[in-house]
Amino acid sequence: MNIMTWSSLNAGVATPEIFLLCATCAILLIDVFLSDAKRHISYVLTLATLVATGCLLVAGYSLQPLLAFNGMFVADPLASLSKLGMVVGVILMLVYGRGYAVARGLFRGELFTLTLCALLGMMVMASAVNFVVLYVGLELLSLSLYALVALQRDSSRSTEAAMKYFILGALASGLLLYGMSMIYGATQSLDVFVISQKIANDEANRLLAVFGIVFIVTGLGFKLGAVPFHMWAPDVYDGAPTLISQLIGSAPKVAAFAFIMRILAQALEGFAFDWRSMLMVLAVLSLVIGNLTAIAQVNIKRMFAYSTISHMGFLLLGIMAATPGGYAAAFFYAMTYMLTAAAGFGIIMLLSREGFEADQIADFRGLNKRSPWFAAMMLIVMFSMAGIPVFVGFFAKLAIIQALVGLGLVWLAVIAVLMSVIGAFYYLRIVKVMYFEDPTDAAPIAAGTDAKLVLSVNCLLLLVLGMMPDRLLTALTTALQFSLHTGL
Amino acid sequence: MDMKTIYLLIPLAPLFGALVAGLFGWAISRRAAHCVTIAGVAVSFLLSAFVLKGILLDGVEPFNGTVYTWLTVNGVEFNVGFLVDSLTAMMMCVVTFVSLMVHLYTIGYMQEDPGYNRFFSYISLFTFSMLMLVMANNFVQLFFGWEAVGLVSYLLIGFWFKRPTATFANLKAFLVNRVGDFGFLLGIGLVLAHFGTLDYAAVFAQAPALKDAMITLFPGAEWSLMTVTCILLFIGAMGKSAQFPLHVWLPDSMEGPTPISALIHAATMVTAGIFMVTRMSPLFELSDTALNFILVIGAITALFMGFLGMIQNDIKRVVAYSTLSQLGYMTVALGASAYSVAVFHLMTHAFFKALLFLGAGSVIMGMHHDQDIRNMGGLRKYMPITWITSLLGSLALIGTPFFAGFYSKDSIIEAVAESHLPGAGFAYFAVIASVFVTAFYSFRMYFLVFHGKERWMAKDHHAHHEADAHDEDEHHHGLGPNDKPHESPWVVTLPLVLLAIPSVLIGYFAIQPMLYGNFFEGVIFINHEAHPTMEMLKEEFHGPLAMVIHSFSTLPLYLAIAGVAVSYLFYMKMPAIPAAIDRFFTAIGVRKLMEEKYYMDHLYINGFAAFGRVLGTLFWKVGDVLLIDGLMVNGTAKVVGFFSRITRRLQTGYIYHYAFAMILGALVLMTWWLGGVLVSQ
Amino acid sequence: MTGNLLSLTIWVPIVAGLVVLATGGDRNANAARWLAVLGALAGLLVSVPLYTGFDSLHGGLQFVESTPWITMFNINYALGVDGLSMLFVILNSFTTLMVVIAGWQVIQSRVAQYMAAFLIMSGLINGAFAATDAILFYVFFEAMLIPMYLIIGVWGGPNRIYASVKFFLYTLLGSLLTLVAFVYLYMQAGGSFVIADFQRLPLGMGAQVMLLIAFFFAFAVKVPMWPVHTWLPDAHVEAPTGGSMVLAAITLKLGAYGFLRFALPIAPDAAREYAWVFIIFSLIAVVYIGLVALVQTDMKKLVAYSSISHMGFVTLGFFMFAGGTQLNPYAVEGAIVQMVSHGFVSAAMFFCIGVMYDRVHSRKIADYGGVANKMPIFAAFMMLFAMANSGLPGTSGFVGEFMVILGAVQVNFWYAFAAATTLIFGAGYTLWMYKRVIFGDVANVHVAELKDVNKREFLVLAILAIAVLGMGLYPKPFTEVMHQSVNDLIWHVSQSKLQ
Amino acid sequence: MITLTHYLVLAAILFAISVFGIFMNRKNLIVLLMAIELMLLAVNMNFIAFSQFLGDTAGQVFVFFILTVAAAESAIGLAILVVLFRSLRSINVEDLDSLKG
Amino acid sequence: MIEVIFYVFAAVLLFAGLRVITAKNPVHAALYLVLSFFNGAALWMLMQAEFLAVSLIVVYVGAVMVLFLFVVMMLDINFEELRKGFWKYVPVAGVVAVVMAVEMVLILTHRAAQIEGAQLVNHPAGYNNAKVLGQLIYTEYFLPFQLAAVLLLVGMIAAIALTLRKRKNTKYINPADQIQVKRNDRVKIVSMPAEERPSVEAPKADDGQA
Repeated sequence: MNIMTWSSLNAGVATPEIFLLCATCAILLIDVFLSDAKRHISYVLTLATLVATGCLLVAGYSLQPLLAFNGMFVADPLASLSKLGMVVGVILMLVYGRGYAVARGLFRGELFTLTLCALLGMMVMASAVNFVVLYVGLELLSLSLYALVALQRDSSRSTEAAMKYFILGALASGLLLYGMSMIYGATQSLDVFVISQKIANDEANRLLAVFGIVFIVTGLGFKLGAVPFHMWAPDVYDGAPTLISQLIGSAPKVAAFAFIMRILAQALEGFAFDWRSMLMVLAVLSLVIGNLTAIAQVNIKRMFAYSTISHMGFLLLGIMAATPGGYAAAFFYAMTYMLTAAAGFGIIMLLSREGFEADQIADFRGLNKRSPWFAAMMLIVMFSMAGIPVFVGFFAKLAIIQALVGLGLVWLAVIAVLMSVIGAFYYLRIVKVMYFEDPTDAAPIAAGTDAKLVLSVNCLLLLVLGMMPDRLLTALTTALQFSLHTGL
Repeated sequence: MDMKTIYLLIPLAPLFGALVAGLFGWAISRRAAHCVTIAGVAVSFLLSAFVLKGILLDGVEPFNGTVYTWLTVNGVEFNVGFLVDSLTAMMMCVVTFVSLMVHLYTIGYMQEDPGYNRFFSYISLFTFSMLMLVMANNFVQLFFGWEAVGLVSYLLIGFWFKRPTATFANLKAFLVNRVGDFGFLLGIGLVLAHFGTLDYAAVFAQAPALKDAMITLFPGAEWSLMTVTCILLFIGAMGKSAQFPLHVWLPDSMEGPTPISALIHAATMVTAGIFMVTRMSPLFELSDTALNFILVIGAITALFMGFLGMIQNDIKRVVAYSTLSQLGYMTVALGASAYSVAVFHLMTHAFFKALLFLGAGSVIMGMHHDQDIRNMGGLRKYMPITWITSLLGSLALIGTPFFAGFYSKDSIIEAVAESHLPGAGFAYFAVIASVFVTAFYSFRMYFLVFHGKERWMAKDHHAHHEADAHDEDEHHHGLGPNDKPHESPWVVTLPLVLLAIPSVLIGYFAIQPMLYGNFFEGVIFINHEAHPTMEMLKEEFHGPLAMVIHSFSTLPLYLAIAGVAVSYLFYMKMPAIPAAIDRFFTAIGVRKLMEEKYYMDHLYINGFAAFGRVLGTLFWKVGDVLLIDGLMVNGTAKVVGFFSRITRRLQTGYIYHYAFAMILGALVLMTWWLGGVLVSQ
Repeated sequence: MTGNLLSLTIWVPIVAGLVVLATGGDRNANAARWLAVLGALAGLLVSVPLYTGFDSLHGGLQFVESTPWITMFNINYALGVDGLSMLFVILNSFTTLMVVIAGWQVIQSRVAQYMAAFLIMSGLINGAFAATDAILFYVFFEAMLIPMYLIIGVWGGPNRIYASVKFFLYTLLGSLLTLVAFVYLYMQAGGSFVIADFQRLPLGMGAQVMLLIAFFFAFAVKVPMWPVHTWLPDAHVEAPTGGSMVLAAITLKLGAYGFLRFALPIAPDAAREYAWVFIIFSLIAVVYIGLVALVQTDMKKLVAYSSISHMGFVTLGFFMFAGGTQLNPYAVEGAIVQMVSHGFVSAAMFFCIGVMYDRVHSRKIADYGGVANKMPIFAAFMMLFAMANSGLPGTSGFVGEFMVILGAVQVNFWYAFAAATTLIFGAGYTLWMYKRVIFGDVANVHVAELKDVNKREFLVLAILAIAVLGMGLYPKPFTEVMHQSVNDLIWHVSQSKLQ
Repeated sequence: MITLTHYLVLAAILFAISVFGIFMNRKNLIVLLMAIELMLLAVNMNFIAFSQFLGDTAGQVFVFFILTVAAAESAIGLAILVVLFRSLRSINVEDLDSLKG
Repeated sequence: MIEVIFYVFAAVLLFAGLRVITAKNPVHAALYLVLSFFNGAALWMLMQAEFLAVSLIVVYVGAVMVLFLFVVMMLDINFEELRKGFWKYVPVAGVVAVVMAVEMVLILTHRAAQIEGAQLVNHPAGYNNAKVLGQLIYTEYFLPFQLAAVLLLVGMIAAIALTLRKRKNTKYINPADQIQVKRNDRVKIVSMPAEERPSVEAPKADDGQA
């Protein structure tokens, strides 16, 4: 047994996380001493923390994977880039949600600290290469989210959503853990690289491993919100305060992607044959059920939930390909979807005001007449989600389709695009409502300038990335190349 | 001025007039409009005459040249170009001359019409189109002219576009012509497909080589290429030249102003088909079947349309049916391979029929736009020039010796008599019978209009006014009981006189060179071995005078005289006889059959057109709306919506259902894959 | 300058559109209009050198540009036009100018958005015609749906929502399958999206048939061919005049162009084997749709159906690339000419209907009658376009039909026979409508109050009339640029790619 | 002789029981939370069994963390339950149905 | 001997587990859960995982279960109400659960699932399970250990944030606010122009109406 020293911990690799944790504690403390009127100090501090974390991530970016904490933590490009994505997602959530939170009494210290803890959990998920750390990171995220969903305590819908989320989440964790235990049994290790090595050396018990994979896929499916493990998603998106819906709907998808990469693509790569077909079933079901059910929605948050489900179907198709191209496609999909979803929820929040949730589709009536700019932004989001060029959603889908066709799974690609057509229907409906109908709500839109500005940047980014996706695609693909199969 | 410029100028001068009068009609005076158009046509006529003179007298070589390349595809050039030979030159002269007369006439006829400038623009445009047609040296340009004259005809029939009958008639004319064009275009297509070019000269040069070519239209049945092509081309001629059964548009086209009836629907445009077949003689000569088809169609038209002329009461309709009948004659001549005879009749007919129409127009003006011959009578006192010229025209029409019509018509009868085609017997009977019929209806009209009682005085005044009430803004009031018709102004009578001259004389002078001289040498091709008609005619011909003398020993002359006599008897002396005959025919249903024009209109309107609309409605309502949209498109949407509601219902809101779904999912995954793993191990 | 001419044709209108959009609300409507005209004019001007600088002896791509765009997938921003596509770029720029002028007064709400939508769409359409990279093509092809969707939906008629959604989904369904096909070809081509590589690719019969089906879905919907045509009448009826003009004049052409650029050269063996299917569909379009058009009571619907029928001629021409044993450029070139001509004629017809609609606010034929009494100039123009629509020689409408029929005779007499019925049906429905609308006595008070065309409308009509007549009287300039490309194409299609 | 399989089977049955509890319980949220605890017990049993039978201590460490997490988790779960009860006055699972469709 | 102990504990464990989910009264359920934990701990002991067995009792029975009981009793719940219709769903749920259990058992007992040489490790004398674990947790598992701490912090924050609430109608004083008060916050001088006295008749009429 090694004696642990500071240097052997190599903790410098995890500087962003460490900084984030310290800052979170600091904010927790500072917030206690602030009156409600000065709550914005915590807010600014939180944003500053996030920005700083982002900067640290950028500064520490290295193509070569760096191990830390006794090989339980890795800072590889996959982790760094997905963390950057998460940080951006959380920043967006806080910026868009400020007014919303203030109006609903959610603008409290707990919001910031729990959000930061959730982020920490996500970051850990992305970097963990040990099942224990993976699990702890996942739970850190989940627990924070459960609490955040319930943060609007007086709302029975929020608490109901939190309860559902909690119970199903706990069930999913249980299933995931059961699966991990089986993998542990099959390989006698909790370390991602060791497991991978053992499988490669044929030292793993295949039956137990596949048995475990079933449960792991179940757990992962839950996190992503893939059918049939998706049923929490609409209710939680719907019931939670919109900014929390945004948090759940955006950044954690990237975390879940990284998480899946660690478990399936890194640890269990040798059993790809087994988990691929499972993911395929989940993906197809998600595409079908998600898109079909979204059509029937009148609540835009629920609609987003179902749309997320269908998007996760696409994401799973990419992962399912189990090729570098497929992974890269899925990574791209996750990152861009995060941006898209954040903007979508952001617009809902910016249109909301005290005592009014703009979460019905009907609330978007005639938006083009009330505010052409917001309408245009929403239009971009919708068409990006529908996968219409030149928005980024198109290239995400293209990459996935390419991965599928590359494997000869043309029929799967055809199913995917057919479902996209159904999907386009409900996205179009939003555009229709905004542009083709007359407003019923004449109230002015009182959104902060900061939020508007960030929203504009966010949405235009969807366009710009759609026109020039090359940089991001290359970066993500390179990241995955350096991160996976390095045989550390 | 070199010849090419002249040839170019001939069609472009009227076009220029048309454009000026049409595009700037709103800005220029009536006088300017008719001056410019008349000047255009006059230039055109003079140049045409010059060209004709050149070919006739100076032996100018036929011109065949390209103006510009319209299109090239697959290395084949489609040109706009002129072929000016004797046939063309003659047609040019006829067209421009009649057109010029009509232009002049129009000044008087249309003077009260608000669309005066527009009218001039149209008729000049027509002249241009017709010239393009006759001057074409290839099929494309021919088709262009073909359709362009159709367009102008459409515009002119519907000139008084407020009248529902006029707009009905012009649509009908266009569509029926389109049916003909349908065949014509396919014929052109076949020509291109098998000859590889659409240039007349090149096609004709290749024709003999393809004499025996066969094409397969139906599996297992080979058809002669020439037969199919020629019949298709002739279908085009049937439309344009109003041959049975595509004749239905011509009587209705009388809805247009009278000058255009004279110009387009009698003298020039309707003869386009005749001209075309003549032009294509190198092709038609190669197919007996096609010629026989033409012969029979022409005979049917000549006889049966003549019958209808006997019962018409509208002065213009009488002339129109006469035109149909005469076109039938020309077609018969074509079928008998007597192309030159057909063209000869075309020419003479152009003069006297234009004359008759313009005379009728003059009468109509005199009658204040009352066209019913039953309301006329005794007009010769009031309109002497009209009377004389109309009499001359009628005499020419029925084939009175020395008159132009005599020579052409008799030649046709002779030619048919000499033809050996299977249909020749029937055709001969038809043309002979038509002589009597023609004489009868021509003089029935003549007597009713110019002789006898002045019937407009006895006309019921009130009924008349009611009937015309819908034409308020027109000036068509007809003549009141106390009004007196008066002679038309000189711009009207001058063309009558000018047209009367060739109607009387041209046959005598032209028959020798046109039929038996070398006027059409190199233009009309006749397979003399197969179709010796012209050879035999030539043998029997000993000069125009001899022809007259010979005619005294043949049936047609007596039939014509009989026709005149019978009509005199019937309508001047014993009106009871026609009334009795009328009753008899009414009783046996023939009258009705003829009034309904053999039910052809019914067949087209209530048959084909109605069927088309029913079919269209069926396709639309059942095919598009119900099946494609309802079942496929909206059906898909409904199915999606249905499943959407189902999947939505799965989301019950109950945790245990959610958990159940998760567990079930896990269970299925487990069963499925572990089953596989277990089996494999 | 000539180096990136095609880029200019794409980006000038788009940038102009964005500038117009920036003028904001309707207070600046006039500024938006003038900017839009300037933008459209600039777009047209930069596209003209495509014709003047075009080397018609050279069948390959010209004005080529290529920049790596998405290196990951080897997607290039690659542009180029050949004889098949060059005319459409110009036609599109031209139509856009017409549309902008046409919408000058008619559109009073959200003017900037309206104008911008058309300008942006114009750029996108140019892009689709000019793209030589499949994905680039697809991007433009698909992105164009967005402005069109908005145009129909925002400025359209009462049933616009149904129509716009139907339009969008119909076309999306088709094009997404093509996307899969593209990706499949990309894989087969060893990682290239260059269309020329696709065309060279040897493929088995099964693959070709599947590809043909995928292309059929995308392009047939867009054309539209029977039985996937039903979106068009709805879209046309509901779209504003400008929308109908662009839709008919350009976007339909894009579908047809897709057949030329993708379906035929990529799957030539399948195309040869199953050409009869497409021919039958096209003939059904000609006959069936012709009859359907006959019984329409709504003018726009009638013209929309007539568009389908005319586009049937286009697809008919495309699939008669081989006449018996020899190649048959007549039909293919005729089809392309028909596309260009239909661009002028249909735009003009829709504009004519728009002119009347703006005054009477009805598209029902029954609500009109005797328009000629009040609008003689308009009636004259409409007569010309109606005649062009029924394929009268001397107008552009004739040239294409004529060539296709000529080509059809070479393939099969009965194809030509069925196709030629359009002479009758086309004249029937167009002129019957014309008769009921324009001729006759003044039918009602609305007609009695009509005013003749104003200067702006006159301008549009006159320009279109000149185009229609010019092309009808002298089509050679239009065809000679395409000879080489068409010959190359049909030669290519005649070669087997089976291995 | 008690083998690894015995423990695994026992854990599996326990796991199935807890799953059964979760989706069969339609009335009482608290029992749901308890069923989840049972499930974790089953998982822990697996880990320990593997750890002890395969001679790798890591499994036990995992169990340690699972216990920790579970504690925090139940704290939050119960907190949510309390909040829910306050607003809903019920912990009946069937009353949690305002979000659906 | 060990077999007997194992089966006894296992049987009780399963029985207790079943009772947890079927007990009528949640208090009973909680107690059955405690029982099952005890049995689980005993079984862990059997596998020589002493530290975890003790932790289970301490952490779960001592803390978590008490929390459960506390909540159960604190909430004023009509348990009888909650019991209705319990058995209605058993058949479906039971079938699924049994199928699941059977499948899992079949798999785990399949020979392919057997890990060769899996023997309960015989530790040398003086082996200290707690120490070994402790060393691992504090050295190798430093990162998850820290994270677990954060996790507990989150639990704490969450629990407080969710359940701690100020009574709405209590008037409590924030000295910081009081000190910082300025005059202008409290008194506002409004200048008002003199208003004309309204006529006397109108209000009377209104009064009469009211």
